[in-house]
Amino acid sequence: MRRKIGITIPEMIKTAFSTKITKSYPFKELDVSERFRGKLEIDPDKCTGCGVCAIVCPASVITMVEVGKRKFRDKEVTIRRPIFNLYNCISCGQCVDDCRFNALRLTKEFELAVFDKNSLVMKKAIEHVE
Amino acid sequence: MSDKDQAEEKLAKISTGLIQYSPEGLVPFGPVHPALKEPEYFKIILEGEKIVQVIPRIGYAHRGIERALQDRNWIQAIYLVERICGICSFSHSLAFVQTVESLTELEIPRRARYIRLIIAELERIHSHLLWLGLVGYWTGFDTLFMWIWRDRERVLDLIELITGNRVHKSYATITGVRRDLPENIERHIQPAMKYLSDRVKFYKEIINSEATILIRTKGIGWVSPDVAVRLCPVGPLLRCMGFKRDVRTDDPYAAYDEIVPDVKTSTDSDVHSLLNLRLDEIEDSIRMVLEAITSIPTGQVKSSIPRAIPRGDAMGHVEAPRGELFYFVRSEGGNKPVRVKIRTPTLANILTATEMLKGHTLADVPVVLTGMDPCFGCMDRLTIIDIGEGKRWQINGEELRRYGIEWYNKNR
Amino acid sequence: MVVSHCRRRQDLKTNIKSWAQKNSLWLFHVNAASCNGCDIEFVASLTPRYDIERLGAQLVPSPRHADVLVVTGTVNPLMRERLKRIYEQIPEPKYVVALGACAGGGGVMKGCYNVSHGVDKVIPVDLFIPGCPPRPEAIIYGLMKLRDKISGGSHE
Amino acid sequence: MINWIFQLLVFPGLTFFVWIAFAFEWLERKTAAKIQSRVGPLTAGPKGFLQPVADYFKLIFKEEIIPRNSDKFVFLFGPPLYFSVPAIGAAFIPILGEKGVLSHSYDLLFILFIMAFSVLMASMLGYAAGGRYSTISIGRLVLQYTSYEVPLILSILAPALLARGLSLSKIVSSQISHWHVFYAPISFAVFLIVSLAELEKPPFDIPSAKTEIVAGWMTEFSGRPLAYIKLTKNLNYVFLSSLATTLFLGGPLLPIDVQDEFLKTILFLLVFLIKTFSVGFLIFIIKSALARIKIEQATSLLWVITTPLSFLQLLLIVLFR
Ligand code: SF4
Ligand code: SF4
Ligand code: SF4
Ligand code: SF4
Ligand code: SF4
Ligand code: SF4
Ligand code: SF4
Ligand code: SF4
Repeated sequence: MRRKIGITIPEMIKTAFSTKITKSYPFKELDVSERFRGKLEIDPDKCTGCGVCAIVCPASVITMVEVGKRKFRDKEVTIRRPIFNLYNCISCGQCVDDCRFNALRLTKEFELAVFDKNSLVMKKAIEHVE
Repeated sequence: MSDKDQAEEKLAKISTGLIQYSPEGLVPFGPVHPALKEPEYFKIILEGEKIVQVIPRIGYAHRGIERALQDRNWIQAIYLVERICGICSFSHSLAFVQTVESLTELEIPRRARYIRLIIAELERIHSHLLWLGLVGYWTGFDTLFMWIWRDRERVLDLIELITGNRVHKSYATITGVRRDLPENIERHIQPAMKYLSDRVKFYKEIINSEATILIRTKGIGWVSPDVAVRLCPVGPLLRCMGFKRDVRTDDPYAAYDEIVPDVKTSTDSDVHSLLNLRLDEIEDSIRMVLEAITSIPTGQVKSSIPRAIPRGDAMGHVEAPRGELFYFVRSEGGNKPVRVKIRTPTLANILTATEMLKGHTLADVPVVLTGMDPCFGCMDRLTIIDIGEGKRWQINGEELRRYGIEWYNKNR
Repeated sequence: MVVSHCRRRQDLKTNIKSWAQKNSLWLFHVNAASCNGCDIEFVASLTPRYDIERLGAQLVPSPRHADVLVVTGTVNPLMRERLKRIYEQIPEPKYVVALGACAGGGGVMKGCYNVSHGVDKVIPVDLFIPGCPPRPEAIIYGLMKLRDKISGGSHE
Repeated sequence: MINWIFQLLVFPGLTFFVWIAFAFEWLERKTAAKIQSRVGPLTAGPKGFLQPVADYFKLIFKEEIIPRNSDKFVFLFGPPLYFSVPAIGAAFIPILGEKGVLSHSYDLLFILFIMAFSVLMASMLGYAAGGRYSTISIGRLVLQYTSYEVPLILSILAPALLARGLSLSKIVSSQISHWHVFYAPISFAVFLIVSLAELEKPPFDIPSAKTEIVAGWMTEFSGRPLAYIKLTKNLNYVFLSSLATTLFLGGPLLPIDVQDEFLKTILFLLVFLIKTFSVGFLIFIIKSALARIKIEQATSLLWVITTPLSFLQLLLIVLFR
């Protein structure tokens, strides 16, 4: 091995004049890849309140809340719907895999920064019922 | 007397109280320090610029994952072990999943085993590149750092294309992988691998001839192989001392029995040989990924996942980028593990690193400490937390017991 | 007359101030018991593909030089005091960004015994960037939001 | 008198140099970004040109935190004093003619004194700030200074010998037809190396190595004092580049004679700026291509290689003139 000094200089010059690598993201839209796992979305029409998603979620994102009561064969049954604390969601997609009614999906949205973390709580499913 | 012997003697004197060290001689390294992206604390005892002793103080990233695993079901646990660490996240989930699978005697589809190999090797490339870039950063060579991280993005792109996230793949599952490879993925993999192998050649040239890098790394962090036998490091750190140990060949998993890695060793056991060793490993990984993607069989990628895992104990290990990652799982037949024990590479390596540092100067600390590529995320699941302010942090069993009794008496 | 003149000068000063602050966010990064995922994505956002230096952001080595404290991870008890101390070392005006699901509310570590479910339980947080880990573009988006906040909120 | 004060404070004195310092930082960051295949500052002003200005103003408006165990007086008033060192030095540099604003017949010695004083100020500031990292950093700074001082003096002596005079104006005027760099190339190289050391840039950024000792002696500073320190570092950069221009590259002088006074001034300024920026650029390229070395390696490099080399150069000059 011969010791040299500054062997990176040719490469530096080459890089300085090569094509731009930096994405112009905040100034232009970005396409994310097809499978990217971003923000979770729920389709309130499809959700039946079965509660499977709340059981499988590894990050305890989902809590089932009572939204009303229903008569079912002379018995009072509570209706529940999920609330998602999305600031905890790790976008793993396990709930999506396990929801048998296809009510959930992961969108490609990634621009989630907020000033108030409670604004990330997704209550779509319970608002829909009311 | 060599520097090392002198250091040993100094140390003996310190521990017997013969020498008192002024606070100036003690340099804190961390827990928040620009060289370490992770919180870790090293008490470094100096004499002038020379290091006499390094005391690692772990626990700044302790989160209690092993305990939490006892409350998670088998599927949730995969996502949790993956998040022990963001650099070799797939190795963690793979090791866990394989350990669980060995309890069940389930058949893992051959295609899934190939896919696991591809992701594991992509992860190795990404991890080694990340580390190499950081070596540039630690030696003040920002240009090198930026170039290498730019090239690393190519690997991350592939990982995102296949798994949907750049860092936490969430891809392995019991009995296989969660999704099949996207169509025509080889069209993305091949050019990226070609580009990377060219770049790796170029970086090798830099590492082996740029004088400022050579004088910073050659002969630095040398430890004798006897020390290695005593302190049992794993992974590249062990291999650079001349021991040919690699879980991928010693106990093949995934598809490593069909695509055999070429385990490289070196005998210099200094930081410079680590650099070369890791670059060689990247080249080998590139070869393996290309081989796997051309010879991948068709078929399913997972079979049906059992709800409960049969009773039993199992151990499993994989070769993470930093060395052997070991899992122990005990199941009592329920839907949750009863105990999971994880032995991670960094924990195994940290003692060797402190040995590597002795006799060097403060300027070598970042290079050496990070030469073994520590990432404390995984090391810090097991620690003793100091009780109260101002107390010594080493507490022995007796103190702990007394503390426990007192605490219970107070809080009853 | 005098009053309005004064106010105009005051306006100029605040304008310069908010312009300068907005365009020069110096970041200090603390890993408070995270899994490194967020940290490497944060470092990646400095690298060529994303390059947050375009927005004038820069990583600084000492908290005394910083404007923005970027916290990743779950903040375990051992880091809690240190985090507070680092927060106090940063000169005003300062902003805190909680990066990642762990820093937002515990993330996947929710329920672990040694974490403090959210940085906001320890120090006041100005911006949450959720995701596990947030991709570098999400971090850039967060910084843009912070910039807007600085330029908008400086007149009160 | 008023003219003189204007020259000293505005053009071509302080204000002018401060703006060049800002421009230098912008250029440095932008080129660094280009080399690393990034974009660099973009949003502050056109192409990010006002980025250093934004940084400066932001620091000015920030709170100053004074560490408990620091020397408050030095901590607050040291930075402006530190700033004044290269600012005064810059006034000796001939820009618009053969004479600088403050020039006199032994100003080269004064320049040497100023460079030593700047290191002294830095170590004083670090010491006043207290803190372990600052202490280590100062140790390194002083050690490094003692090892590059001799090559610095020797390399500056070469153009002085060639010009047979110890004043900058004499050195400049002796270079109308032939630059000293052609007669003393080794000294020029040594001067560049020493500049890297004086500016704490790689491979000699040992006193402020951020991966080892946080921000070196600047660790404890914040707000306005930090703004001054940052600005001073850039001003130092400009000062050293312009000094190299003056000593080795013929300063602002042109080989042709221009009659029109105004045109002459403009041309001088232009020539001077081009040369200074080129030297700055050269320093910058060397810096980006190297990794940081260790302090003992730095001292041995400076003593064992650069000192004999600059001696050799002086010997050659004495023998062949
Ligand atoms: S989202 Fe799906 S799994 Fe969750 S409660 Fe609704 S239907 Fe059940
Ligand atoms: S994506 Fe994962 S973390 Fe998020 S709600 Fe679903 S299961 Fe929970
Ligand atoms: S060391 Fe003990 S407490 Fe800590 S994670 Fe492991 S099992 Fe839990
Ligand atoms: S016997 Fe000892 S080691 Fe085993 S579980 Fe009990 S306390 Fe732990
Ligand atoms: S050694 Fe541990 S912390 Fe490091 S990358 Fe691997 S799992 Fe993560
Ligand atoms: S945890 Fe204790 S018993 Fe277990 S391997 Fe480590 S030192 Fe040995
Ligand atoms: S006392 Fe021992 S067993 Fe208990 S948490 Fe601490 S390390 Fe674990
Ligand atoms: S949010 Fe996810 S990636 Fe970030 S530190 Fe937590 S577990 Fe790791």
